[in-house]
Amino acid sequence: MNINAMGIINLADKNKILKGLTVHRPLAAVPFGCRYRIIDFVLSSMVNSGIKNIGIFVERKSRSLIDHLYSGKDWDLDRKRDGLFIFQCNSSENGYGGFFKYLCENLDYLYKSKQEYVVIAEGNIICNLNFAEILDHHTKLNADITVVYKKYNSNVSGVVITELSDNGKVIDMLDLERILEPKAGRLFSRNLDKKAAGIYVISKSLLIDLAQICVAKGYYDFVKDGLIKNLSKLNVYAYRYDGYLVNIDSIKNYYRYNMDLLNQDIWKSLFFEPGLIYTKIQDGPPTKYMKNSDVKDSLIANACIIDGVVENSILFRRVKVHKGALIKNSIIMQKTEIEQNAIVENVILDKEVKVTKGKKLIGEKNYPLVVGKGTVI
Amino acid sequence: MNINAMGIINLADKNKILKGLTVHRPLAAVPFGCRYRIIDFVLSSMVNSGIKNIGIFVERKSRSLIDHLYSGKDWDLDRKRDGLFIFQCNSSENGYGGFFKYLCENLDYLYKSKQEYVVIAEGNIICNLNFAEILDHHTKLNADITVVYKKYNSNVSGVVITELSDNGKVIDMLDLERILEPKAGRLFSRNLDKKAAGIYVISKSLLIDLAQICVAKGYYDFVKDGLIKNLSKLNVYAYRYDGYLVNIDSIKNYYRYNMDLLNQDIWKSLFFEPGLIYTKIQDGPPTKYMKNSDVKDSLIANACIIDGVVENSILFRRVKVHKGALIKNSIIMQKTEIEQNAIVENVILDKEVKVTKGKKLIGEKNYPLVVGKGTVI
Amino acid sequence: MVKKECIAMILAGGQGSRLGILTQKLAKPAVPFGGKYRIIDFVLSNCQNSGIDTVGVLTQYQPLTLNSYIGIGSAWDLDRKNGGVFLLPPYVKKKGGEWYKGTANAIFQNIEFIDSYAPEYLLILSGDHIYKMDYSKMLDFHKSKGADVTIAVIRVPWSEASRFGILNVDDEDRIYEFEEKPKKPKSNLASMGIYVFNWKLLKAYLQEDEQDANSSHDFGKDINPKMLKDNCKMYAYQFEGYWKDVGTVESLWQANMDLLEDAPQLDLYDTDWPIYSVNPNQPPQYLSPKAKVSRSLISEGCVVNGTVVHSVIFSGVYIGEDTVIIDSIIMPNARIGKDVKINKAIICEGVEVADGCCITSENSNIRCEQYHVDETGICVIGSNVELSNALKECVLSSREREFKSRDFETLKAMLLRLGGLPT
Amino acid sequence: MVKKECIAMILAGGQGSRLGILTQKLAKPAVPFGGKYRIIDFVLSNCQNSGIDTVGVLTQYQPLTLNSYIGIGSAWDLDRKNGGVFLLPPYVKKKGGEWYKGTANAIFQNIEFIDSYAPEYLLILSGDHIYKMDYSKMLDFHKSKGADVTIAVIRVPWSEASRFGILNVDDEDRIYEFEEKPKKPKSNLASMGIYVFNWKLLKAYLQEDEQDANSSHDFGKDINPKMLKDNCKMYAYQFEGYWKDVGTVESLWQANMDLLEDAPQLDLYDTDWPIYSVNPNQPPQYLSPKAKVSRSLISEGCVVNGTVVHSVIFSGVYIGEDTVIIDSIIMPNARIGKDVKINKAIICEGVEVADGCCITSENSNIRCEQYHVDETGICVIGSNVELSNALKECVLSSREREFKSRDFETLKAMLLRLGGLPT
Repeated sequence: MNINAMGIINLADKNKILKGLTVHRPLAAVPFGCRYRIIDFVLSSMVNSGIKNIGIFVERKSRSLIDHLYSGKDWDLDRKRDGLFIFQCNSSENGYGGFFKYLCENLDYLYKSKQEYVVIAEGNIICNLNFAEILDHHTKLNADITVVYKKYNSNVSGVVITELSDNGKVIDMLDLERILEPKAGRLFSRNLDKKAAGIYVISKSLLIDLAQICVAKGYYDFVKDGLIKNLSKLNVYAYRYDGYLVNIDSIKNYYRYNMDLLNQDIWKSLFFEPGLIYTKIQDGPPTKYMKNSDVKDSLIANACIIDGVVENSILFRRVKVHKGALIKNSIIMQKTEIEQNAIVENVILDKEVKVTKGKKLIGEKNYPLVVGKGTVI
Repeated sequence: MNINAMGIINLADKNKILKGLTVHRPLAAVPFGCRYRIIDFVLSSMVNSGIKNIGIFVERKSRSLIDHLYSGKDWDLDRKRDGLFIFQCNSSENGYGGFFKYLCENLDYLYKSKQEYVVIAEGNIICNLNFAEILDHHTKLNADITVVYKKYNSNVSGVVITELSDNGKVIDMLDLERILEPKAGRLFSRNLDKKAAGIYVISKSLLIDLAQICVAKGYYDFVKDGLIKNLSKLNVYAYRYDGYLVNIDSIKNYYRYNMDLLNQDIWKSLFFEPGLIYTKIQDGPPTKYMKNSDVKDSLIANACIIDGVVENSILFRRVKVHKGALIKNSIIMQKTEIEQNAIVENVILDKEVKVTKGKKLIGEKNYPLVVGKGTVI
Repeated sequence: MVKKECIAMILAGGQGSRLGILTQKLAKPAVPFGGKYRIIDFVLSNCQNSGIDTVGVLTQYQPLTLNSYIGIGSAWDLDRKNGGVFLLPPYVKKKGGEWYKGTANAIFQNIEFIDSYAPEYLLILSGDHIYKMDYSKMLDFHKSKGADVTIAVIRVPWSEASRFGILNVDDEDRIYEFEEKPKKPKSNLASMGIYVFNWKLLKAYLQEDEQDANSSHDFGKDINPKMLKDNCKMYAYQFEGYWKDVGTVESLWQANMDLLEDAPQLDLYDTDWPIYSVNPNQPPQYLSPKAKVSRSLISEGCVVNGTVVHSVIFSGVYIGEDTVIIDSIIMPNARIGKDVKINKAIICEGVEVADGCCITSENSNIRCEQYHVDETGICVIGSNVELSNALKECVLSSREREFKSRDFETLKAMLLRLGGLPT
Repeated sequence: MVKKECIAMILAGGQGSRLGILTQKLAKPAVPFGGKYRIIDFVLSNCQNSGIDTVGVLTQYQPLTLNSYIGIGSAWDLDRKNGGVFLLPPYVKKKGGEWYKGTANAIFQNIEFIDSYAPEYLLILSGDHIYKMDYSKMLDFHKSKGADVTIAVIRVPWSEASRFGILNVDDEDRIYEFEEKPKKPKSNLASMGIYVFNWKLLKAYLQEDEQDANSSHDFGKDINPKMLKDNCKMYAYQFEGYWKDVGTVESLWQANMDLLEDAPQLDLYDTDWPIYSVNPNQPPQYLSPKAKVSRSLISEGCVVNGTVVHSVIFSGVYIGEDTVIIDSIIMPNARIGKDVKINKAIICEGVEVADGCCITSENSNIRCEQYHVDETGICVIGSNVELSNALKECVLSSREREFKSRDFETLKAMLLRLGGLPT
């Protein structure tokens, strides 16, 4: 179970904003799926793949993330050798910053790590995959960089592979996000269906080279500056992953991917195969279903007390649903309380929200209502 | 062993600079006494006094401090309730910052803590004392704030109590550091022999009040703004402590207080009474004394290999002293190596320094030579 | 080691034979309880919440699960630098090994361990009671009375008093008489099996008792009566609140059912006195579009496709479609197939019940080592059994066939009686 | 549980009676070694460094120190979520309890534990050997040979071969004969008591052996010979490096002294194969202006005012002025007064030696239960004794008085012979 790679989770380049949910926390620390935070999925995947040395590079607002990860114990990463390392980075005073800069500021860490390869993952990925297979693929092909991608049935946004040779070599890639709306023009008539998953394998020595050269030129971004600009010079190979893997970059898809978990097949493959997803351990009793509870098609965390009706929803820990209350198509985070006869539908309620007696909150499925932490309605 | 106080270690206001030693680390994380860092002494004192909830407020450069403290496990502070909390604070963009500001940014922490009193300590104190006794003194006198001080035989610098009523009430205090050299004038003919130790007891509610009022007025310093300016309005009492207690604020006294440990009485009282001093656990074999070793009047950590002469010195972990080498009146930090026939005298060598064969480094006792981390001479 | 004022010793070595197949491979304190816990969680959490940080656990019978469950006590925040949890099995000394012969002998064999903390007081606890109790208050009582021994007692209904060990006390709560299951009880103060002893005194009695060939080396039968005879100052400390000795299948079942009340006496949701336990790493529970659940506790990792009424479901349980579970306890990782009926049963860890099985108390023709019906009609199915289709035949008695053939209306009426489904 | 390819079982239950008073209150694997360690640190560190993360420790004799020392294995980084260290004392089952009758029986009684990890291979280790070994290489060898059993062997000097269990092998390293302490050894490959078994096969043999009333239930005496007879594929894996069975006072003393070489075979300072141990919390060691130390290991918390030559001093030891310690081992927290002479002795934990005592092998008139001189002249003083002034009288034999009266020059000459002081 030892593999010759360390993991780096890069929370610097793509700190996407999810409206109210990211005011107090980095995206990677946003709660997801009843009892997890987004970062748990990539972190657990790495641990289950045998990666024992993981560095996390994060910019500001990192307190809730650090509280969550603590000593790494819950991921079995509290180790005497290797383990979990969190690097809190700041852009320089004149605003320059980015992954490569932070890497160069912490080269010590890379040099001291004994593993030969680095698996780089972004912090917005929901998946449960075996990085060891990707590493095998990388070393067998003798690749400089391996890019993991997913094939879709239609065009997608984000970073896409636009040209792939028959033997799987990446000839060209584009970052479609850099083009503003409307996304029209000849470019968009091409095949833009191979979306980069935000997971890369590279040798440690090449990573250091790229980082130093880029920083010396004033560039900081791994994908744009390190990868895309060097496609012609390097052997970059693609690895196609067909399992469940999504990237969260908007409230809309955050809502949708949470709801995906209500599909029993996705629930099973995401939480059990190939390994378990770990998260910060929290004590709490089982969930209590009272006399009037009627819960259907929902995922419920422990320590809830439910005496109302819940349908097609995601309830985090210690949610209270009183008699006569109705929750439908919603995501209800920790310690939120829905009082008697209150109704919420198509909403995302952050932690410790209270919807008082008889109140109604109704959003749209494709535009769920978001209510910030601690709000009383 | 439960006491009704939480601890706060304030590393924000007095981040004194010790030349090369504080380039990479806050003062509290500077190595001290063979195997400790400065903060270990106050932290262990708090733990041994029964304080189970400790918050540390630190500004920037905190990585080595966080690595050192980790989960608090080595101080028995990895707890489900209470435990160790580290707050990394930044001054605002226009440079305003300070303890009260950071406190106000984290009032949540104070509110959630169940203890009624707060023991505030600065991060540059070397001591082993029982805070429970000071808390008793505080509550018995029904004081608003208790100031711990030491009585000296002559005038001192720093914050001093200048007027004390017969019943121990503090009438006036001055911060002598705000006066530049030369420290002359009528003021200095007064009795300036009662130096504040940097330890204060205050009720949590008063601390919150003071912090909020000060911040709302644009003041941030606990001693200057919260304490000294309010002496007439508050019941401030003094607590005289006669045990070993020193404040490190210069290279000169850093050197001197290290050498103090060679006094067996100080060694005993500082490391054993009333409790043990904890530090981050590091694995390592015993120290090996080789055939030619001649070590006298020195404190030696584990995992050293010594084949040379060591006198009146402090050796940290994994120091190597080769045959024919001479170390005298010096502080040698972790993993430093003194090669054959090299001579060092009156120096402070930071971590991982190498003094190569036959080289000589000689400082003055009252002006010890400081060599930065990783230097090869 | 650092001296401690009071340390606790938990008696967790008993076989718990009255729990039958529930304790076949498991010490009684390790039996799952309340949808998420094991029985010993309650006494360990009480220690932590009472500020007692040094705890010895005396194990003897099938300790493997208990050992790996307790570990160094992290789950209860008892992994402390000075003190913590210590597992104390019997061991071989210079003169050979000896199993624990009785509760008092178990403590006797660990005198050295206790002495290493030089405690003033020793708290003796049972590993198989369900309750929340602040031992620090009992200790305060002990000190304020200047007692040699304090025994915790609880008032039981007069009608039941003759089933307990009864203590007769004077106006000052001083004990003047013990009566074991008296026919005509003089008081209704029953001993809870929780003792505070002055350690030095107890040690002397233990050493004396060890020499006595006629002694059964038991606190209740030997040590305490001897002390009373010697006129030691023995006091009764009255506890108020929920307390249950879950030594029988019926009491274990009942204590689980007690949690399903609207406002149970034992509140698991009170964050001021949390009951800690080792947290399994399981995804959230999933209730499918066909699930119906009411008056139940359900834990993480469960998948519910059927109907669950007035039951306690532990983590990782799968419940198939059209299955109905009533008045039952389903322990971790059991897998209940489709169209199964379970009524008033305890299904142990990892049992697999095939589609269509029917498990109720009325089955008398079952021939299976791992199946047992107690006198109150609770069915117990032992751990890691597969109730396959073959077995299912024998599980179905004639009455059950009848039950199975009842139409949906009958079932609905039955469910409504039990608290009603919101249909 | 997660399936493991290979798990290790450490035999740590033996009394170690040849260590006499050293193991009076302590299992042999818990005996202090090398200035900072306990013997079991080596095998546990080897497991960690070899990537074996699931380890059972079979305890039976005086396990308290061992239990609290090992805890959940944090010190060796073996506190893992899947796997880790498990303490396995004998216990009471449904049919009653049984102590471990032999090495094979100890494994037999834990078949269930082992099966819960469904390992392909089982590694059997001793808890009382001092060595560094990469078990993963032995496992690779086992797999590459397609062996049923692999036994680790070490070449011993021919002259000593008749003191060991000798394995005779063919050109392919396949074992064709065992000889226990042969008078005329055919080879000098001695068994190290380290075995890799294919678990399924071993299990069958253990179950068979358990039925055999004539068996002593021992790997070396019963299981392995039986397997050889049955023509199992048994191979010898040759280990090169330092290895010492510290089963006697003399070998324990010698293994400590071996560490004092300029370049010892067993390098404790190699950070690629660290030997982990529980770190005591002690301040740095203090050498006073009068201290003279050479060719010695000294640990944290010591205060040295006297002369220490060619000795191993554990943590927390105090050594008074004018005291001379030569060729000795002083275990944790011993307190050696002023003007004491100690030569070729092992002083156990917490012993207090009063001023002026003299401890050497030449004392024959000592009457003290806690004092013992072995056949090679090593004095051992048992734990927590106070060698008071009264005792000191009896410690001083006539020859010792002589030694004591020798003038400084004689002493200096003696010290110089032993490696020289830099005076």
